[in-house]
Amino acid sequence: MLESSWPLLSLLIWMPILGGVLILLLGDQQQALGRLIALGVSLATFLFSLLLITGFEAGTAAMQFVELRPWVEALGVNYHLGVDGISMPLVVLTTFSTVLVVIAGWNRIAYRPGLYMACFLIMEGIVVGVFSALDAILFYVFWEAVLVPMFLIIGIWGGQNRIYATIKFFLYTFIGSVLMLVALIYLQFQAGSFGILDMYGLNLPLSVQVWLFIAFLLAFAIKVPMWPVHTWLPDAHVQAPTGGSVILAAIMLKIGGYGFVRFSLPITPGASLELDWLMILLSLVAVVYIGLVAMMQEDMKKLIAYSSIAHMGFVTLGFFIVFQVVVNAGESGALLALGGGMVQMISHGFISAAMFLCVGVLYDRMHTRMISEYGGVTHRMPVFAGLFVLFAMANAGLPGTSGFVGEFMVILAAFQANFWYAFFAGLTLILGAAYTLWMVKRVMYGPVGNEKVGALKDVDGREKLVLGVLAVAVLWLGLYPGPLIEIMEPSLEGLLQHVVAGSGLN
Amino acid sequence: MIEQLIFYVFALVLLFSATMVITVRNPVHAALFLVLAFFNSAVLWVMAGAEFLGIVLVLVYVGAVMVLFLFVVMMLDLNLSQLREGFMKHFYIGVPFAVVMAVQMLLVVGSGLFAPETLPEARMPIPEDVGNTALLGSVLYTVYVYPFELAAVILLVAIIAAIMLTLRRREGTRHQDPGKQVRVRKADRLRVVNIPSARRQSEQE
Amino acid sequence: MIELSDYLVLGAILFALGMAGIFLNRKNAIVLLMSIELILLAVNFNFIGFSTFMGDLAGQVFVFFILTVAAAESAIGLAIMVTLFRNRGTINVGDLDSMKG
Amino acid sequence: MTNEAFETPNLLLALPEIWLLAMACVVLVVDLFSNDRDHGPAFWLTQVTLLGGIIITVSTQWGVDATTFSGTYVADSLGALLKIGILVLAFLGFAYSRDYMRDRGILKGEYYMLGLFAVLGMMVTVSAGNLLSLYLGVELMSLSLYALVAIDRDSSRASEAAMKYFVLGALASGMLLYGMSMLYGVTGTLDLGEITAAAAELDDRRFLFLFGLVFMMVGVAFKFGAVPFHMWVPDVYHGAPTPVTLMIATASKVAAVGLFLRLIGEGLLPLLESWQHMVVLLAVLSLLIGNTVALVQTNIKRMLAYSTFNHVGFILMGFVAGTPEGYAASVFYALTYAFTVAATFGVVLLLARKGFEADHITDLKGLNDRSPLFAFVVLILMISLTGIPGTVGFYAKWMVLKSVVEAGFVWLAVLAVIGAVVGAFYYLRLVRYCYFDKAEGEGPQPTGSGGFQAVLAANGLLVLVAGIFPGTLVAVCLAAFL
Amino acid sequence: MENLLLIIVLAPLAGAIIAGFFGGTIGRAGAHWVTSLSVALSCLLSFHVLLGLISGDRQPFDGTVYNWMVAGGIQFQVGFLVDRLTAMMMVVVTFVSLMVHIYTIGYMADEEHNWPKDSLAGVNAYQRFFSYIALFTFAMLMLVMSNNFLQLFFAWEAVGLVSYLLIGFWMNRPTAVFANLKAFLVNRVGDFGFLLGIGVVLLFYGSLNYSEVFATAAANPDLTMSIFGGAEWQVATVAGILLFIGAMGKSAQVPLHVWLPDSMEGPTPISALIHAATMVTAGIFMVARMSPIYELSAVALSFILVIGAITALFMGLVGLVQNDIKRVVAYSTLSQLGYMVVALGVSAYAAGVYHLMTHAFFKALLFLGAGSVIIAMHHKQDMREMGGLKKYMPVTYWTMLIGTLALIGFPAFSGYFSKDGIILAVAESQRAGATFAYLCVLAGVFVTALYSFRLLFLVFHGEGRMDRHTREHLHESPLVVTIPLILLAIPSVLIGLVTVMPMVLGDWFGDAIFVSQANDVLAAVAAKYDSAWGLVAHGFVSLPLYLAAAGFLTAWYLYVIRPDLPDQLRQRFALAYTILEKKYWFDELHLNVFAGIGRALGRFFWKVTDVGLIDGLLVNGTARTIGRVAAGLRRVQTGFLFHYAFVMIIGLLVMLTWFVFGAR
Repeated sequence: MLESSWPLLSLLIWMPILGGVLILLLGDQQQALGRLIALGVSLATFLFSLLLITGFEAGTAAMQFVELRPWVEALGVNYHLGVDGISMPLVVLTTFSTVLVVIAGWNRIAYRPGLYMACFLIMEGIVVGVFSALDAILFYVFWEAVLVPMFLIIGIWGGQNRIYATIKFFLYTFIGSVLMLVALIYLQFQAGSFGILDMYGLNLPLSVQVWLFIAFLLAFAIKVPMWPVHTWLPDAHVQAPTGGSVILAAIMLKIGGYGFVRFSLPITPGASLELDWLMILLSLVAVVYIGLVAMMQEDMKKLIAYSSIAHMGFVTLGFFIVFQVVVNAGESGALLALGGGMVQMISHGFISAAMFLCVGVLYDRMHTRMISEYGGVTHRMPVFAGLFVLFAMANAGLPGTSGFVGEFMVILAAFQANFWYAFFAGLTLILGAAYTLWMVKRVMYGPVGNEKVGALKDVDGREKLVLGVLAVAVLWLGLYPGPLIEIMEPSLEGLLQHVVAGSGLN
Repeated sequence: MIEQLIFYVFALVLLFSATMVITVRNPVHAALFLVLAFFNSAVLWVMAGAEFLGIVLVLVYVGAVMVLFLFVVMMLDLNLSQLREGFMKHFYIGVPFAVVMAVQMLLVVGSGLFAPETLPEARMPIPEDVGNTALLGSVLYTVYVYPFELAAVILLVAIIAAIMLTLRRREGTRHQDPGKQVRVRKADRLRVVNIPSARRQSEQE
Repeated sequence: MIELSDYLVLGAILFALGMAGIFLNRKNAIVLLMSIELILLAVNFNFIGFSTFMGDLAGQVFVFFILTVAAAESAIGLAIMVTLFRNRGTINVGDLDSMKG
Repeated sequence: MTNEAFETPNLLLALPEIWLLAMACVVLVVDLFSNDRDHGPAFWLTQVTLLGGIIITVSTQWGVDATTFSGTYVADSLGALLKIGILVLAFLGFAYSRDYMRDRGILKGEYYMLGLFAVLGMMVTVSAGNLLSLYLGVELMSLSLYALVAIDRDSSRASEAAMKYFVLGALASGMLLYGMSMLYGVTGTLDLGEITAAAAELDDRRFLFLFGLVFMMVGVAFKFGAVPFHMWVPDVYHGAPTPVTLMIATASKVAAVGLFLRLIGEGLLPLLESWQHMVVLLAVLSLLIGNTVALVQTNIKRMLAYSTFNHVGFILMGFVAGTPEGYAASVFYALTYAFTVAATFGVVLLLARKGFEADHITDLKGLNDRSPLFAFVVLILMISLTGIPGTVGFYAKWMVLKSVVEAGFVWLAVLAVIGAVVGAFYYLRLVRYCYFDKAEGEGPQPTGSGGFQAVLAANGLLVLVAGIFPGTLVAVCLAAFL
Repeated sequence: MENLLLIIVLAPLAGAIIAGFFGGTIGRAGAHWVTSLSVALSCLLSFHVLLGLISGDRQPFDGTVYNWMVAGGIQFQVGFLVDRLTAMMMVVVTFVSLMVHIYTIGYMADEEHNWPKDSLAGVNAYQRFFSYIALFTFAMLMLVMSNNFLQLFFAWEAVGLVSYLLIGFWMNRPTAVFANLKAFLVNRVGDFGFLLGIGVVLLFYGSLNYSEVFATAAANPDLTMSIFGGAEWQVATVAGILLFIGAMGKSAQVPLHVWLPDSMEGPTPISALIHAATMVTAGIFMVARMSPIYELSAVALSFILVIGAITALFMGLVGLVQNDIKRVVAYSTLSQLGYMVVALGVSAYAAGVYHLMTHAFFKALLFLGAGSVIIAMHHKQDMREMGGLKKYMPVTYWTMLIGTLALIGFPAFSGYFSKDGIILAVAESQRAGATFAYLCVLAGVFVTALYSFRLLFLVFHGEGRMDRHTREHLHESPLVVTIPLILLAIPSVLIGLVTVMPMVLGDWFGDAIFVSQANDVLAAVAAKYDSAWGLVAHGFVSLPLYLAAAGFLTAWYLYVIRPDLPDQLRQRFALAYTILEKKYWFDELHLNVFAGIGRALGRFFWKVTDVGLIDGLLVNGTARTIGRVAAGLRRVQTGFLFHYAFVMIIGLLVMLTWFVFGAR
């Protein structure tokens, strides 16, 4: 493990949290100052997180920027941080998204903007904590703590039905994670330590592994979310304010996916092998079933929310076909699957964020998300329409955009597991295009739908900036994914070897 | 043998009066049955060698506590006619439980498991030659001085609580405050007022 | 010869009677207090029985304290009953249901 | 004579109780001669007594393991820890209550005296080395509390609550006593240390012992408010004046932990197998009933009453393992829970004013607009009670779960965490009203003196601070058992 | 070579970017100049490359220019494979594109009228259009120049994207935005198969690079895989059919052809460039490029053959009843694409590709001619309102006549060589389905002549049926429109004569196209004819010419001599007419059956499964149940003291019974 000379990860965690607290202390009187602090802190955090990339030593699976000091000594809990190629990009994605959310919410939030910004900053710190915690309890602390700011964000700034949505969101995710807590405690009991890496070394009997796997599965599957525990997501997304939706889709869902690679696969490889059929099945259901459901949505946010579920299906599919791929085609194909899943997570972070921001732009102007209330928006907002179509295309997985890379990798890898996996996963080509572009057609194209649409104003500089940055990100990842994969691959390789060895496949 | 007979007689009366306590309609009667129960108990305790406790039971319980009970019953002026209605209705549901309860307890305590030879050895043996009262007195101020003090505190609490709950200083009722009376000064009571001539005043009116 | 179990059986029956008094009584709260006295009396029988048959003094000491506490308890119980009566004009147990659910 | 072995008691060891008793008498006298309508001297003396009690306890009993008064009094770290908790909680209770009591015309000297005596009773309980002192401590505590519940003499609800509390409490102590008598009969001693030794050797008499144990368990469970011996809790919480509810909900729970540990947890540890399943049963029932019924409550005090069962379930779960870690978890849980709940009642007291209890959950509506600080405090308290990390409530739950899992009761842990999820629903409802809803009209404003508000805010924020740095408290709790 | 190729590719991209992002700054002229010049540059360099390859100065190039990523040990790259096949495609693409660029300047001159008054999307639409077609040129070049499947797929989708954008260019028209969505989705169905095909290739041949794949495929011709349980399929068959499904989408083969007629909603230059000359032929090109794989599988080729034959005949028939001038041409395109596919199906890849090339010229010509007519008719497209335009628009008429002759395969015109080559090759083929295909392509010749001349006669001959206003403003189109027509007419006539021998009957393509010995029908044809003129001579004695003549005569009779007859025929053959008018109900099949099932499933999953079952029953149901239980349990708390005591005692009893007596 590579120790860091100074606590960069701690900085990334605590700087935004303290910034958020500072804004809270300022109160409602100092709104302008609060916003500036929020921007400054989030920007600084993002810039510092770039040091992760520059300082990252590619080509090793080891944890980097490690910090280790005792925390609750009496119980053997350590403040243990570190990132590898799997978590580092997610950390950067988090800091990146937060900057965008802060800018996107700049003057859009009328009610208590300070609290709003503070919630996001605190959440940023917590999420970075989730991705960089190497102690199971520390991980769990961050994992659960995420719920609180999100709960407030949806509940305070959400739509009409926000209370139902936010409580549903909270309870849904909470029920999954409490079982994980029991699993973690059990693991600690077995491993004698809360170190996640120490838990990798356990060789538990299969029946125990299956139970642990199910406990983890519930936690992660709800976060991802996988069918059939996905129903919180559309509600939460629809009710959440734009920033909330962005963070929810761009980051929160990733926590679930991350959990699978950090916990389920390496700690319970045997059970993963045993139950991979289930995971694959659920993933494919997500792609096909959810894709069909998405197509029929009348609410733009709901549509995008469902499409998020469908896209996250590729993540889980990529993670859990590895066993069959290894059997059929060796480890290189499995790396393609894992890498595809990871790339899909990053890419989805960009695309869903962009899509939700786009809907937010429209909602800010029209105060409705119903597709039927729109039509011909492009005539009034051509720049916006261009960006929207770009993101829609990315959402539909068009090559050259980031949406394509992960899906392509996973589908190719799925082939090596089973023709039919690839077949059903490939249906996303049709379904993804159908639900996204049908919406584009109804919202953007055609004659101007009504007078309200006729009075629309095109995106202003702030919105242009946010969407433009995301457009660059989407295209950058679509055209130049090589470096990202280079960063991830050694860690994934290490993971894969561990998982394959642990599952008793070889 | 005689001893046993006496025991059973008193025990039966005790049980009878206890039953009556919980079944009679009139609370005054209930209290009186309770007094009877205490008397019988006292006899049984004396028979068991706990003379002091037996006497205390009579003196303290019957003499003080039960009188208090009766006092309250009388004071509260209860309407007897409404009592005991619907007793039988619940009786059939409640009694079986009580019986099962009693049977289970009897199965344990009456099973002979408590044969004298199985009893543990006394840690604080009762010598034959010292009176019961003296014995208790000697331990109360030595070994059990701490509980004894606590019992005193409990009684203090009972006093405070009872007074606090029942003593009423109603608004508007007059009572003397000796402290005030003592502290009073001339200036508090006597005010010299310069009154103009009464006659002129009356003329004005 | 009087056996230990005689005392214990007596105690058990008294105890059961006391408890029955509490949950069978639907009308008069003062009988509840008397039932409690019965329960404590039952316990006292146990202690005295054990004390006598073990030849151990501690049981008797315990009874002494139980008597003390019971007296204090009665005082407070009756005081509460008086306040209750003052507030409601009744000590009917069946009327004590202003808080439920 | 039997007093040959008698040694002069080491009064210094029992100094906390002696201090408290002496000061209670001082308060009694001072209040008698004071003309202050607000009973200021009594209040300040009481708080000084409690704070002094903390200092004395720490300095005389932490790290000590000794008995005095012929073994009827035990001075050890566990007792010290629980006593400190009780004293702190009582301090908070008195600190939060002045305005409330004054508004209702029940700010009397007796309130402080009875409160102090109740605290004394709790302290005696947790320091008891003998069945007798244990019983007397419990009774001292209970009798004081019965009276305190009825302190609002003109409130019909309060006297009803007191009546219920009293009758059921007396029934429970009757059962406790019956159990103790059986224990005495089986072991032949009242000394808890000797009982432990004797319990290790029980073989054929185990059955009798079990018989007594059930009765004792009922008595103890009643003090906890564990299901099915919980029926008094909602009504008493609801009917009693809120400061008294606070006292019952917090300090007395800590005392109950002491009662359990002294009597069963430590006293009967050799018979762990016999009582383990009883505790499991109580815990399971408490979790189930508490979490479900709390869902449909609309009165904050009643809701907290039902939610107490949930937490009692957790505390009991810590006992299940019978290990020092498990006990430490329970103690930690009880202390942190009580600390959190104290602040919750504090918020209710803060919002209450003359003729208005502020104990309906909708009274919290829009609190965030009126007082962001206290809305935030409510948020922290609720997520702590829910068991979300970042607050101290999480570590409490986690430690308990850890001990339960290690004892092999994984299913119990799963049940408990699912209960926690249900619990989240009703706790979050309060957060929801604070943050997501707008008040109808003005809504109750935070009232109360600056000192009250400061202590309350500190109380709430400490829940968060302890949630981020729980190490010391955890270590202290563990140290109390080692 | 590499830099040269990069310039060819990137020049249009640069033009597209400049015109697209800075359109407002550089203005309309700037936009069409920069894009046209960039495409012209590409075109010139493409010619240079082609000539270099022909002359032997250059060797075929196969190399990587950019490493997209390496994942799981698999190289994902961008690279170029430029051999004669590619070079020919590059020339066709860039040449037609250049013509279209020039033509567009005239066609779109007054395109503001197509936008609603205050539409901001209409601002700079002209520049955007140029940006799009330049971007298309880039994408199409990437497609034909690719040396690997990844880039092929990239470009494949990219041309689809541009097609989508251009069909919906007039986004205020509901029909246009319907058509572009339809086009994209139908293409996506094809792409789905295509992607699966790539997956099969990667799995079994271990690479995405053409040369490596072909080498592996050739080395392991008999690899099999199982899809449905036990049955073993030849990998080449599976891969071939899957890839061809992609081609079916892009090249609009039955049943994935439905988007192409609708795509005529786009501006006419687009119809010429994308939906006639280049993009739709990508499928043909792809199959030809993959010939080493297809040659391994007779099954796949038969499949292709049958699909192509059906498309060739039946789509032509639909063309007979269309009244929209562009739609007639569009159905003609479908039919001709069918011919190309038939050629592929009989392993006459060279003939297919050759027809692709000639078709690109004459069909672009026809479309642009139709566009010219449309300009003159003030954007009216219904042929029933035209007639007698010959005298007003001579250049358009004559060039369109040339195009029509080429299309029907009049001897010595370019179309004659390519189409006749295909018919001859089919006649030679022994492949399963070849007989059926032969009948189809023969019948197709008659149909082609019929609808082609129907169009010509309806539009240019006879009485003018337009309104007065239109008639008064009729005039020939400007030079920017007619020059491309003329420039396209030249190759439409001549290119066949010049190139047929080497390209179809010779070995001009060399290694670019692989035909196994047994399948080489073109070699059999070549054995019979030794020169282009020999072929022409043969034409006069063979069936197709007479069929075409019959078609011409029929059209002449029906639309010039007896214009009243078609209506009578229509009534007499109502059933047949309805079938053709409804286009065999393919649209209904797609819209109502496939899309309908999808929508119904989606709604079912949403409303019933998600909202009803999961949310209603499980999630909220659990909450409701707990709530009910709570309400029930709450009633236990009666408020009565004796009940409380009773519960306690029951608790005590239970514990006694369980733990004391139960434990005994």
